[in-house]
Amino acid sequence: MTKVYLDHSAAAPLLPEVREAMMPYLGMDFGNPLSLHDWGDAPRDALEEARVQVAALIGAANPEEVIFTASGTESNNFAIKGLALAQQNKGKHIVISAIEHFSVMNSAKFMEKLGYEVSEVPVDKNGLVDPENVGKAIRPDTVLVSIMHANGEVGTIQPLAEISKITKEKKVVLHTDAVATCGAIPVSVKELGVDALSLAGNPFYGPKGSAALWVRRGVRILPLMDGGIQEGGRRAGTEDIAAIIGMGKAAQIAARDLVERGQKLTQIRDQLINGLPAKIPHVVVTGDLVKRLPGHASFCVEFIEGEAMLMMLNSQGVAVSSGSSCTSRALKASHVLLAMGYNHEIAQGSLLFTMGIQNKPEDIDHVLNVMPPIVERLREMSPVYSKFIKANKGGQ
Amino acid sequence: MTKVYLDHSAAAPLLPEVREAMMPYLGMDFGNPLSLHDWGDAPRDALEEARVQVAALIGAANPEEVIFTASGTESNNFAIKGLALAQQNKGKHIVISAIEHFSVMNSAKFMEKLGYEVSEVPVDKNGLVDPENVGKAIRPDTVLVSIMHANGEVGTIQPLAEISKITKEKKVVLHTDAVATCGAIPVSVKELGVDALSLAGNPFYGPKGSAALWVRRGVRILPLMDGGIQEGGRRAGTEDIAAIIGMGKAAQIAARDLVERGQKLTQIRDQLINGLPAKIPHVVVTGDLVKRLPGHASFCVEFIEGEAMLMMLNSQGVAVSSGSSCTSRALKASHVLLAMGYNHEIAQGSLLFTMGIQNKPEDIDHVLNVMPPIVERLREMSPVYSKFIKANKGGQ
Amino acid sequence: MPVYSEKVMDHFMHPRNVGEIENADGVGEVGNPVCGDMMTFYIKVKDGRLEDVKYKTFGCGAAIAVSSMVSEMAKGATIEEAQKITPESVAKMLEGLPKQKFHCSNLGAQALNKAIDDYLIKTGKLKADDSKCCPFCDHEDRENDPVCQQGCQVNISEAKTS
Amino acid sequence: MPVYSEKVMDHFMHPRNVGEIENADGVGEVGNPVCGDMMTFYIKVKDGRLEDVKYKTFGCGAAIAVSSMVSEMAKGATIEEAQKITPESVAKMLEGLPKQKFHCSNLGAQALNKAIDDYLIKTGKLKADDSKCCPFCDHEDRENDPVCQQGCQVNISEAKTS
Ligand SMILES: Cc1ncc(COP(=O)(O)O)c(C=O)c1O
Ligand SMILES: Cc1ncc(COP(=O)(O)O)c(C=O)c1O
Repeated sequence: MTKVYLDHSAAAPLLPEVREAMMPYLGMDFGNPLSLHDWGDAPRDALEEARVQVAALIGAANPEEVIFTASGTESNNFAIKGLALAQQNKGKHIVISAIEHFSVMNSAKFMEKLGYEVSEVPVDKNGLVDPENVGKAIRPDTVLVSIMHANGEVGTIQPLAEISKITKEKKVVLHTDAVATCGAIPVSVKELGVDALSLAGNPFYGPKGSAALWVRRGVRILPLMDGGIQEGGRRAGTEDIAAIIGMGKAAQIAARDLVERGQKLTQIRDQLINGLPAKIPHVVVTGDLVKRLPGHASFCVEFIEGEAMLMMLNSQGVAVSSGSSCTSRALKASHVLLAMGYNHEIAQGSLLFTMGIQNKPEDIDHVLNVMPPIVERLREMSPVYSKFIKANKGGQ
Repeated sequence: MTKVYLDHSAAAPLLPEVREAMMPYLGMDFGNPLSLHDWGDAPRDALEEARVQVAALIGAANPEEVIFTASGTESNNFAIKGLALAQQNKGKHIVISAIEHFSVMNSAKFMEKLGYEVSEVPVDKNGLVDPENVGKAIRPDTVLVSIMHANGEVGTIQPLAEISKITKEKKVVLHTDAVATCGAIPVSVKELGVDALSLAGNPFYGPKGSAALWVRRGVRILPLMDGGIQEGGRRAGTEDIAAIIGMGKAAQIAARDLVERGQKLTQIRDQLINGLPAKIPHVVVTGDLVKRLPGHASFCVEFIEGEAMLMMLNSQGVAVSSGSSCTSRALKASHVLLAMGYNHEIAQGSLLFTMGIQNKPEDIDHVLNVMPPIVERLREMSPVYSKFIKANKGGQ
Repeated sequence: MPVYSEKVMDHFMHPRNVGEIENADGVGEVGNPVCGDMMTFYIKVKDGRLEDVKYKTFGCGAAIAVSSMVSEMAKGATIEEAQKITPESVAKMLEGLPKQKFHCSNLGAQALNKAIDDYLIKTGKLKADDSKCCPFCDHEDRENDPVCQQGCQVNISEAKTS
Repeated sequence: MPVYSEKVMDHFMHPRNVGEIENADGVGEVGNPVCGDMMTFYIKVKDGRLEDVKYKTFGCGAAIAVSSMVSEMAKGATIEEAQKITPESVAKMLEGLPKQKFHCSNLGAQALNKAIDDYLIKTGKLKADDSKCCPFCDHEDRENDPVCQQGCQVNISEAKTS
């Protein structure tokens, strides 16, 4: 059977070169980079090489500003909690967008337990934050603004450079969750004007368990992981060198291939974004059509539910998500789609295709072939659809 | 040159079987265990299999009580912060021992910033906590006691079963940092009577980046990682399946080989513990001689400094630590040795040999051969030693 | 291991008795898009037996399989037998449901029962009274909780305002 | 990459001029076991030149290499030249020192200077006055800070009570 994996935001395969780079550190070079004897040398060099590679991917001037963590979630928790707590004498107000990843949103909720207040900036129908609204949300006691670079569920890229103009003017620390963008589109901390940025290795074909938080020199942050002196005392715990070197290698390759990858992925993305609504009525594309991640196509298929589509697509060899992989087992409709103004019924029909560098136009052809009968079958079964048909007949 | 690695507490090599078990998850089976399509099946099964294997290693009745994390440090941060915060309405007092790992100690210090109070229970010259002192330290507002199972620096194993009798009687939650013991000696959460237990994969030849916190069912804990619904909502972030499956496999092998490994390691440990002071005057063994980790030999060599010995041993192919690997670059003498009553001068001469399953009696012979001239050379150079010699001559 | 049992997958991929019944003797509708699953059951009664059972379902794989299984269990049964169908017995016949799917998607028995109630009310055998029902999943144990604890777990007060 | 430069390793493994000088013209002792490094420098002065320089050192690899390098740099130098030896110039000659070793272990220049001061005081060329010195590393820039910021970084108040 044709197998088409289109769920790269849930998990991406390792690049063979990345796995190669990791192997010595799962073998002979198992030492601890803090060790003063010979066994510490290779892992210590690897660690610092990876730091340089990751810094280069995000245009960071100083590799020491890169702090390795174990997941995008950890980077976001570290940023929200660590940056807010480091400034607790200055104020206790945090601004985020309404469509942040749960790791930002729930970290902010956690801070509420510690007496902080959180304001959510709304988004428009395309999932875009209006920089003016960020400005309006900032108060004298605001210590942190966190606006994601791109949303993993609808692919919309935020106007961060404009937002950072405002936060700079108001002298508020700006963090961005760039887990969905780093390695997918050019990211430069300088051009974005942010003070802290989260990224993870797997989205650009690095290993799971690899991620980082970049924090501009001079910006104070409290550790999330208290303990030893690893990562300059900012993130304790024995380093997972294999994961880190893998992330470094993947960052290096991503920086090299960024443009080419982007062009290829944008092409097959548009093939799907244009093809699906043309083949199936009552399908809406979610997210912005222009300010959009390459390789990201998201839809709401009306009158039917996402998981049922997902399962039927799976039976045709096609792997996709409904909402983000994190929400697919939660019992609530996507907070992202609701914040964009979709109602519950439409939001239930969410379907997310995320393409990777191994995908080909034929993969999209396959999807465009198998989707229409699936949707038709499920609509035939749907009480919502029959009501719609009856209502429309009545109206004619 | 003979190469003798005796720094397993800093880093241990992966078992080949463990690396084998990890490989599919660095390759074809890269999927996300939360995915509902076929790509989620293998990683989901692997995750739950590993959970069963880790639960079995620590005698936990219910695999769901095992929460995977990314380091021993994370498990300890999670335990201290999460268990204390979950009970903040009950009280804000935490009891730890004076020789906890920095990840426990500094997590407790962090809680002080949130208004908690921390009491440190002292240890005796052998590094042993007196259970009575734990009882005395508990107050009506105590919500958490954390006493490590064994110290990685001096190898002393604490009388946890006796300590848990007291915490049970006083209805206080008891956590133990068992990073140094799990996989090295039999550990049963039931027999220890604890409510939460930290362990890490690398000490028993599993991968770095693998660790877990076991929390008894019914004991409330707040997440350290807020975000998605992984690990039952208790630890968000995409799972590093390769690391987790590696930890599971290593746990399975450790459970199988525990007794045999222990006997072998105890034998070469005692070879060194008896041999070194016999060959070199003014060497003290630190930690308890009986309640001691197998494969763990720690000393203070008087009149000279640890790092210099370490470097000279390295030039003879021997890898060791001075103090824990985490402290070796800090600028302070070991808080563990100071808490045990050693003065700064002696503590500076700390040397730590941690043996692994690949070590042989000949490795110890090599150490016993190369150590005496190294110590002699450094003592000849030492102003402290010449003062001691002069004082002794004067005294005669 | 796949998320769903083979039995669930079979009923999901090949649902039995899908459709509507024109001039049904009883119709029961439960669920709501907030919760993600909606089912409408149609029954035809003859001599105290469910001569025909059909349904339409909006929802996940579990919801579709549950509807199909309930229709199979109910078809041909007496009203008393059909009233004894529970979420538990349906899940058992399906060889288990994932934990988080149990409450939200397992509404088939309730929809069927509502169709039976509809029939019984229409034929004067029962008095209309649904005061204790959750408006989203029509679970009976609501007892004025703001969250439908026993049923669909929707936060009712929140869902109403949004 | 090893923690230490080749030069450091060479001086550490083969330290030059180790020892004591009987009836030295000047002796300078700095450091303390709290900080982990202690050095005693001995000098022999002839015609305004350091005719001989020896030392004993308790400390890490860096401390030993620093002592050795200082002794080489000072031996044969004039007093004025020797007084110009600084932690920075020593580190440079050693092809660099790890960052965290720079302050704590790089006491050689201070010990040498203290030995020179001792000689100068003994010969009446200098008045004894060490009020501004840290008691542990004898750094001059102490200025009554509780922590020896410019020198060994020992927390002086803490160290005194413990
Ligand atoms: C007793 C103890 N606890 C915790 C840790 C920290 O574990 P990790 O380095 O995996 O974060 C160590 C590490 O050596 C340890 O020995
Ligand atoms: C935008 C965004 N932020 C954060 C995360 C969390 O990353 P991780 O799963 O590595 O913890 C994700 C994961 O999909 C994401 O898409």
